Amino acid sequence: MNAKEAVDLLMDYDRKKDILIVSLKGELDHHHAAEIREFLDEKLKDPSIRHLILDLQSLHFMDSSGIGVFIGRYKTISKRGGQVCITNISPHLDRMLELSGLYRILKVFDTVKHAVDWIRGESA
Amino acid sequence: MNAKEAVDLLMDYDRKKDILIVSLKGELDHHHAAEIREFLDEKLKDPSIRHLILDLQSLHFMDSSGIGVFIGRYKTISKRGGQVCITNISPHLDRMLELSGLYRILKVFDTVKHAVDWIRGESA
Amino acid sequence: MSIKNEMKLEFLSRSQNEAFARVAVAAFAAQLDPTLEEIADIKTAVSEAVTNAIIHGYDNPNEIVQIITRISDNSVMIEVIDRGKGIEDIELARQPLYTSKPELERSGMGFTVMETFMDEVEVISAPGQGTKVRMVKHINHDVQETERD
Amino acid sequence: MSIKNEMKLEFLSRSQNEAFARVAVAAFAAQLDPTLEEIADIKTAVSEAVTNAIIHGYDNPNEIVQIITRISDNSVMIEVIDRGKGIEDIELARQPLYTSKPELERSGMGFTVMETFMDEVEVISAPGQGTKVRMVKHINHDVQETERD
Ligand SMILES: Nc1ncnc2c1ncn2[C@@H]1O[C@H](COP(=O)(O)OP(=O)(O)O)[C@@H](O)[C@H]1O
Ligand SMILES: Nc1ncnc2c1ncn2[C@@H]1O[C@H](COP(=O)(O)OP(=O)(O)O)[C@@H](O)[C@H]1O
Repeated sequence: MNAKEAVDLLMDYDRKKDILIVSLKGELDHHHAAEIREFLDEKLKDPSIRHLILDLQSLHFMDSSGIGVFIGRYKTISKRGGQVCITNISPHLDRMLELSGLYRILKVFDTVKHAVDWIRGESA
Repeated sequence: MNAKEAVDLLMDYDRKKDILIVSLKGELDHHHAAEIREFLDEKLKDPSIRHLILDLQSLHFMDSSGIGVFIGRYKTISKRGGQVCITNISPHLDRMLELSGLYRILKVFDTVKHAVDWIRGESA
Repeated sequence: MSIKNEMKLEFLSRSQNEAFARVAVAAFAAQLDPTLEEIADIKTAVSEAVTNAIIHGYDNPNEIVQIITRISDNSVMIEVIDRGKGIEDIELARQPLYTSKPELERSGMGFTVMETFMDEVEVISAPGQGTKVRMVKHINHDVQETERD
Repeated sequence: MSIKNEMKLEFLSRSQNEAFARVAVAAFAAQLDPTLEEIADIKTAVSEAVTNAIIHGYDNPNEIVQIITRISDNSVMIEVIDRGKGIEDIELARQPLYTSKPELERSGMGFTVMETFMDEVEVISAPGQGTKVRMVKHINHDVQETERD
């Protein structure tokens, strides 16, 4: 890792049938919000994606810009009747998400696997 | 580790007969030079210490203030007919030490053990 | 508050400076020996205030954002200042979920985050003159000693 | 040099600010995506110049040290400025091993370190007026790509 990567945002994704799993690494602030928004919206153009899991295990920093990004994607997904889950939340992020009322619309799980299992159960 | 420790200087020491082994952790700049100087000079008051090994494995930063500290302690030790060795040097530190001409007076070893063995050999 | 140390920072109103600003303030506040949690709180609050100066205060990336940081024995005071648009109705602006830029997907939670993560938040602003957000965080050394490993 | 970004930093002439200064400049220069080695070079040079301002430029801890940093496409320019004593004989001061403060165990290697770790070092100083050290480091992105893992 070099010095810039420490404050950059990196995105990784995986696909499990109709679930898109995106893991965010690094720092999510206003500067990086546009990047992640474009990345997610590009992927979500594919109408066969119904659910979104955001894995935040390696997200070391997030400010309220992240909340805006999550709410925006929630709107897209909920129009398709899908679910948005977030996983692996640090205590600091937990306070931020609690504060924002996001827990009323997003589902939270310890691990990506738990989130996948829950979505499967719901849509079964 | 908290945020301050990352830029602090921590000292650890060990004694093997007439050899004092001091390992430096953190950052050695002008701000910390006084601290390490006092620490070493306090220990070197004990006249039964003849040799000094400075282990720099966990020294993440050093500027030319460190050179002054090393030269000062070299003067004390060489008056006693002892040796000053430094061990576990990073490439960045190596350039700094090379530059300063310190390699003409200090002995350099990969590990503390090699330094101890060499001192034993010399004084045998 | 007897001041122990002080710094002033000025940088251009560009989003890539948000990370720089929070790292710089955190590095300065580190002198108070805060916990990692306290550092995260400070970084987040600074990020909110600096972002606001850049996107709400100014409309171009060539203006100056200023940060003043003062350290006393057990607290850090941070001022984030812009000479931009200013805020018409400060009370409204501080309401949770209020944002004047929903089109940018702003959540309107910036001031709420600052208020939650810092001990004091004061907003001084006038339309056409700019905005100063003054925040204070107490660093509680007693609690720290036991909490830290 | 077309400037891409710029910041200005001011802090009190106290030794505990040496670490803050180098971390802040490194965080700003990080926008150029330097290697860890390049970041270490910059931190070391900044540490030397800031230490000099604090111990040689001033004789008390309540004066102001200023740092200006400018980034262009592939280089960073750093100025470390004090309004202190100034340097009588700049050529002598820059000689390796020359120090006016041997009693503080200074090694006289500060300027030599700056010259070795940076690509350009310019010293502007006048007795009674203060000192400005301007340093430039080129960040070579071509070399980096292959060196980095
Ligand atoms: N520095 C500023 N200059 C001008 N207006 C501001 C500034 N900071 C905040 N505001 C106003 O206050 C509102 C609420 O701010 P905030 O709670 O941070 O939410 P958000 O940034 O998500 O809009 C902003 O939408 C803006 O109208
Ligand atoms: N900012 C400054 N103000 C006044 N004098 C300075 C300044 N920087 C350097 N000098 C002079 O130049 C000399 C050499 O500096 P340097 O090479 O950094 O070595 P050192 O700091 O170890 O003395 C110093 O001893 C001092 O006399």
